[in-house]
Amino acid sequence: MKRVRAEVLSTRKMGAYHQLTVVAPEIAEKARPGQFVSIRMPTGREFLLRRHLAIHDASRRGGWAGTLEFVIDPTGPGTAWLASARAHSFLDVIGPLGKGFAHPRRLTNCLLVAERHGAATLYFLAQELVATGKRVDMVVGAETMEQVLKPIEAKRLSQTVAIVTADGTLGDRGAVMDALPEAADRSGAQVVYAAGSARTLEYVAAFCRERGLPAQMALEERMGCGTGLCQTCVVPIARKDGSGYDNLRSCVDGPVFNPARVLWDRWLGERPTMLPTPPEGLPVTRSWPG
Amino acid sequence: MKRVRAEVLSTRKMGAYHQLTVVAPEIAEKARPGQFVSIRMPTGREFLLRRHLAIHDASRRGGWAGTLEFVIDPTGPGTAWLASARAHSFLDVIGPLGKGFAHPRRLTNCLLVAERHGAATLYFLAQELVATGKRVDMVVGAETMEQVLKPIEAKRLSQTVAIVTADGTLGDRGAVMDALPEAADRSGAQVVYAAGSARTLEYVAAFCRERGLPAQMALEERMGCGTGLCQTCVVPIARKDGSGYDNLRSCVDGPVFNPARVLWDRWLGERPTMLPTPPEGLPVTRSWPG
Amino acid sequence: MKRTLAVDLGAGLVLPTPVLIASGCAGTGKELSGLVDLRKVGGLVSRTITLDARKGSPPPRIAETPSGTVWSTGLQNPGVHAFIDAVQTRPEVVAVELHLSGPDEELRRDVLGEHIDRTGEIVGAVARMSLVPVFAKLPMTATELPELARACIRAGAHGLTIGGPPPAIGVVAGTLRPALGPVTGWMSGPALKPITLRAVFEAARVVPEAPIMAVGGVRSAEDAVEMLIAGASAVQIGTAVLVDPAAPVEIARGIAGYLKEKGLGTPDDLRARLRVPVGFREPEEP
Amino acid sequence: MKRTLAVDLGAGLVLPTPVLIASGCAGTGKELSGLVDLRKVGGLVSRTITLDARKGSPPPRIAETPSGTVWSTGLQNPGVHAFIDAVQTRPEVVAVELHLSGPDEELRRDVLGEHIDRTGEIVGAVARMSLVPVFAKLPMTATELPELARACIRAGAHGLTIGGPPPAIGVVAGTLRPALGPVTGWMSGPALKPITLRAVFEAARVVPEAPIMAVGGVRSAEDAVEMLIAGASAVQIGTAVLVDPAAPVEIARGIAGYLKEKGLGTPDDLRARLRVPVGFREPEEP
Ligand SMILES: Cc1cc2nc3c(=O)[nH]c(=O)nc-3n(C[C@H](O)[C@H](O)[C@H](O)COP(=O)(O)OP(=O)(O)OC[C@H]3O[C@@H](n4cnc5c(N)ncnc54)[C@H](O)[C@@H]3O)c2cc1C
Ligand SMILES: Cc1cc2nc3c(=O)[nH]c(=O)nc-3n(C[C@H](O)[C@H](O)[C@H](O)COP(=O)(O)OP(=O)(O)OC[C@H]3O[C@@H](n4cnc5c(N)ncnc54)[C@H](O)[C@@H]3O)c2cc1C
Ligand SMILES: Cc1cc2nc3c(=O)[nH]c(=O)nc-3n(C[C@H](O)[C@H](O)[C@H](O)COP(=O)(O)O)c2cc1C
Ligand SMILES: Cc1cc2nc3c(=O)[nH]c(=O)nc-3n(C[C@H](O)[C@H](O)[C@H](O)COP(=O)(O)O)c2cc1C
Ligand code: FES
Ligand code: FES
Repeated sequence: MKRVRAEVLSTRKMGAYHQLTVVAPEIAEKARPGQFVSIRMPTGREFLLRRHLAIHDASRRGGWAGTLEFVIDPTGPGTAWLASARAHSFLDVIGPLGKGFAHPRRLTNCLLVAERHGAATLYFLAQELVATGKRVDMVVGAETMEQVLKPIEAKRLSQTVAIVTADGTLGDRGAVMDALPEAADRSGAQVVYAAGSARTLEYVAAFCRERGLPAQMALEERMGCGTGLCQTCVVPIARKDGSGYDNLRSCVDGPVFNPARVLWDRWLGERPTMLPTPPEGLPVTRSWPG
Repeated sequence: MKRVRAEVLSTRKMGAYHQLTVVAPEIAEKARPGQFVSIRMPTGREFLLRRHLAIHDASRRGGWAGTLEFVIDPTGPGTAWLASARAHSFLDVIGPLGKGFAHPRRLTNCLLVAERHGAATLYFLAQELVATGKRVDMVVGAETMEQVLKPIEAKRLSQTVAIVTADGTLGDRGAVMDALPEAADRSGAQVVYAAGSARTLEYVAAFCRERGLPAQMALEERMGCGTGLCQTCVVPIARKDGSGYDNLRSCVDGPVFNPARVLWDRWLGERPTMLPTPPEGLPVTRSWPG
Repeated sequence: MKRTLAVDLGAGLVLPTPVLIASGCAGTGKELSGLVDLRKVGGLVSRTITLDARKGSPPPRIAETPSGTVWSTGLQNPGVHAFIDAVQTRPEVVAVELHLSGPDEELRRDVLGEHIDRTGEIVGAVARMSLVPVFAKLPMTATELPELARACIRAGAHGLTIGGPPPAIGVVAGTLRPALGPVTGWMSGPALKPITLRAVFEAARVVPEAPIMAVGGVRSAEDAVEMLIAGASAVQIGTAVLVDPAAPVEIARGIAGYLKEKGLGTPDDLRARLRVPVGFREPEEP
Repeated sequence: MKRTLAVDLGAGLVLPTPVLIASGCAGTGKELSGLVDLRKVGGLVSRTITLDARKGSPPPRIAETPSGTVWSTGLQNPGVHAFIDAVQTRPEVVAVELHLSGPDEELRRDVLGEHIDRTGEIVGAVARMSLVPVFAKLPMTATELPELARACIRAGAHGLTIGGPPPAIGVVAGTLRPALGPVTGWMSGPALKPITLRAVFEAARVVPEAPIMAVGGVRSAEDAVEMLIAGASAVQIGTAVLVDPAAPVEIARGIAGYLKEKGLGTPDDLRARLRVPVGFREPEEP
């Protein structure tokens, strides 16, 4: 883990996302798929916590050597600010952070299930898997066409790709889950890697459990520091010996976890209200907000 | 008083200051020397109160009709932000605010005493005085040459100008007070107008009292709103009937006051500490900080 | 479904919108008239009025802090007689708000409204005399807020204003001086929001029938909605009005938009709807 | 003049700089070692340790607020035995900080440290046993802070940490849910500074001999200097470390710069030097 003053090479709009490229050789050198970085926000603003982004690519060789790529989904003030970072400005970046994806040597058929910006981390993984001779297939899902990250890249990296959008503007109409069974069959998946919304990951986890497929998932939990100091980013993880669970720091012990050990109900807390029944018409969200 | 969405025409560096020009015909039309405007700061920042700037010029005719000019002394985050406002961006401006300078019809020889950015409001006044056939003389003071606002403009507007800088880089070395007696004599001053730091104004007020010169001074007190809502901008002003004083809102009843009625001691509060004597070497400031 | 922004606070008190201007931030009412359509504002709370006129604190009276301000006006006001003369010509005095978050000058205590005995005594005395509903403005950081809330309602307060801002000071490093003339003051502004929300939430749980006005850190429609969800019936805005005089109207409009989006009829449909998890306030198994 | 950043807090407690890392914000100490030179940090306060291990709060545990955060870790910690095993190998445990700003689980009170009887009892019990100086971390918004401060020192506390953050919540308008898993939490970050300053100022006036550590909203050298001027002997920083792990060292460097500029020798030269006006706390003539 290094802390660097990284120069912004470029930001460019890419559908609903922005791609951010920074120069950070010390981090790029060590970065592994599934890992992330922590970026400081500008001073003098109302928002102050660092923001965390999965590493989408790390170039160690060639013309772009020493650069890191990120995919930004501008959903709030922090990501909006990052999306508009100017070339040649500098960012305070700490990374690489967390544990990346593990890939068991003997399993060769890998199914990657990406939702929205979750694709950022999985395309990086796909590159590594392909380079080590694995078969990669993908399911890529989003609300709309604009939110499907680089569909051509997905096709380049994998044997087959199933694209699904909620509004049907690209690929089949539907959600990731709808495409999953067929994709798993078609690809002869032996292991599943997934990244996306917590709710989708919970479904994918249930699917893997049912099929007895080993899996690895990159989770996103609210983080106070990203570097293990504050214990705010915990996810409840079952102990290996079955004696209960621990609230593990996802920034240090994750963000990639084995979904079979995640206590999904405890983590996502779908617990009804104890106050009077919510008035009609109110949206029911399944995952905790924040 | 109007609230307008004013387009920034330009900002340009001018010595230590920045000159800001905005398009605000509704305000420019009514603006009088001594009045000010209130400008909203951008959202999402840590600083949130509006900032207040004296009106430096208001063009009602000609090519620049409908524009307002301000002089910004970038001493903190708010003024720094204003100084870097980009052309064609928009500012939320309320104005013109407060009471401007009064000028008794029968007095003709006016001495204007400006310190630092206080010159902004006095040059506007000088134009008006000259246009109504008064004689204008000036004392302009600052720390350094860069802080002397538009010395050529000062010369153009007045019969004589005494420029003083603390470091002697322009005009005589010294402070405004040093040049005042001679300037008053030379110009045959019948009335004094002043704007500058509270400390200097207190000295000028004492000088005027001593010489029996009527005077008007533009004060700057911390303001919560600028529009009369919050009562935070008060200055203690003696009642006319001698029965005591009132804390008057400088945004509504000022910012221009008759210095003979300002309770300077009460306003500036040079009261020693009741805690142990400050350690040696600590600076002693005469005016209240903030 | 009929959609309205009006809120019925009981005892005949119906406000056109749930967004009022907080005490001390509306001038005399006149100053705002050129800047905002006052008919679209839920109500104005006057500055605190004392028996005799007060000159208030020496300047400076305000300083900025991170996303907030510290201030002290020292209750500058013209006294109750001059005030009554001014309002008598306006029939729309619909409620009284009792400012209990300042010092208790008689008993020489820092904050009057943090002491249950005194608070109950004063609220009772006013409530017995008042012809209009009385709201008790309690300090948001009071240790025993639930007990205070109960005591006020028992003593006859119709509702609560939650709450008075926390005491605060500013220090100027460069000069080693206080930022405020009177040294001590109060904090206001967006920074307060999470503290206000918690106080409103706690108070609404102990006196669920009483209308609560939330004040402290509300600046946007989203903030206002959060206050309603936490348990408020209406919100007051202070600092936000100083920064943007049109804020009360824009916030009300934003609440309307939110209600529409959620398919709700009135602000009251949001009140105290915070979805707390089952088991909340019961200890977790170890 | 000899210039040093070291501060002598009495009872043999000399810290290399007056800038410590606050409880709960330094991990186990190890995480920071790659990010900051720990020898240049005034000290680390461990997270709060309870008798038995605790799992802490359900996530989410943190949310942003204007210039601050609300958070709740629910005192997740490995329990005192595991903790002692870990620290026994490190000889540098120089003081104990008693966290009195959380709930009193025995008496079922929201905040233990707001009740004088309990606070004195607990501080006394620990102080009698402790081989190192004890600091009592009192809630910064406690109603009776002066009395609490006195009670702690009388009971044997060597110094005070002022103070524990105010209780706070977050509400997510879009989903009507609490922002934090446990619903209620605490506020921290820059937004707190004016509240902390006032609490430090008040406490330092009643127990001027006792060393006070200021915590809450310190992020820059200027903030730290303000705390010293208000009455602190040292500062702790929490949120600022999460945002910038090098902050404690940079703040210490900034304090040194300030001392140099002002021609002062040590941070102690600033302590409680706030220049309050003559007549402060005496009523003004009407
Ligand atoms: C390990 C990890 C990897 C991530 N990778 C990416 C990525 O590659 N691309 C991308 O666009 N986003 C990624 N995210 C999510 C991203 O960090 C959040 O969207 C972002 O922090 C939101 O900040 P904001 O100010 O825009 O939004 P706001 O919603 O205003 O943020 C408010 C607070 O909530 C936190 N927050 C909001 N959403 C999330 C979230 N989903 N996860 C964690 N914290 C959140 C913020 O950090 C901030 O503290 C990742 C998160 C984590 C934890
Ligand atoms: C009627 C009036 C007219 C003014 N005219 C001009 C002008 O023409 N040009 C110019 O450069 N400045 C002018 N000022 C001062 C200007 O408003 C302040 O310098 C500015 O607000 C400082 O903001 P900041 O964020 O840069 O500094 P900071 O010092 O960080 O400001 C912190 C807070 O203190 C207030 N403050 C700081 N200095 C002053 C001050 N001198 N007077 C009042 N409030 C202050 C700020 O408004 C803010 O609320 C005027 C002030 C008033 C009241
Ligand atoms: C300048 C100013 C003056 C105030 N005067 C009073 C007052 O006279 N009485 C009172 O109860 N509250 C007064 N308040 C407190 C506000 O009513 C409100 O409780 C506080 O500002 C927090 O709300 P905000 O964050 O929306 O500003 C005043 C606040 C400000 C900023
Ligand atoms: C994530 C987190 C965990 C904390 N854990 C503890 C704790 O275990 N014990 C404690 O006394 N304070 C704890 N605190 C409070 C801090 O020590 C400090 O009092 C507070 O954050 C205010 O300081 P700041 O504004 O510098 O963050 C914690 C704070 C944070 C942000
Ligand atoms: S985010 Fe702070 S410990 Fe993980
Ligand atoms: S600044 Fe608010 S009344 Fe003058």
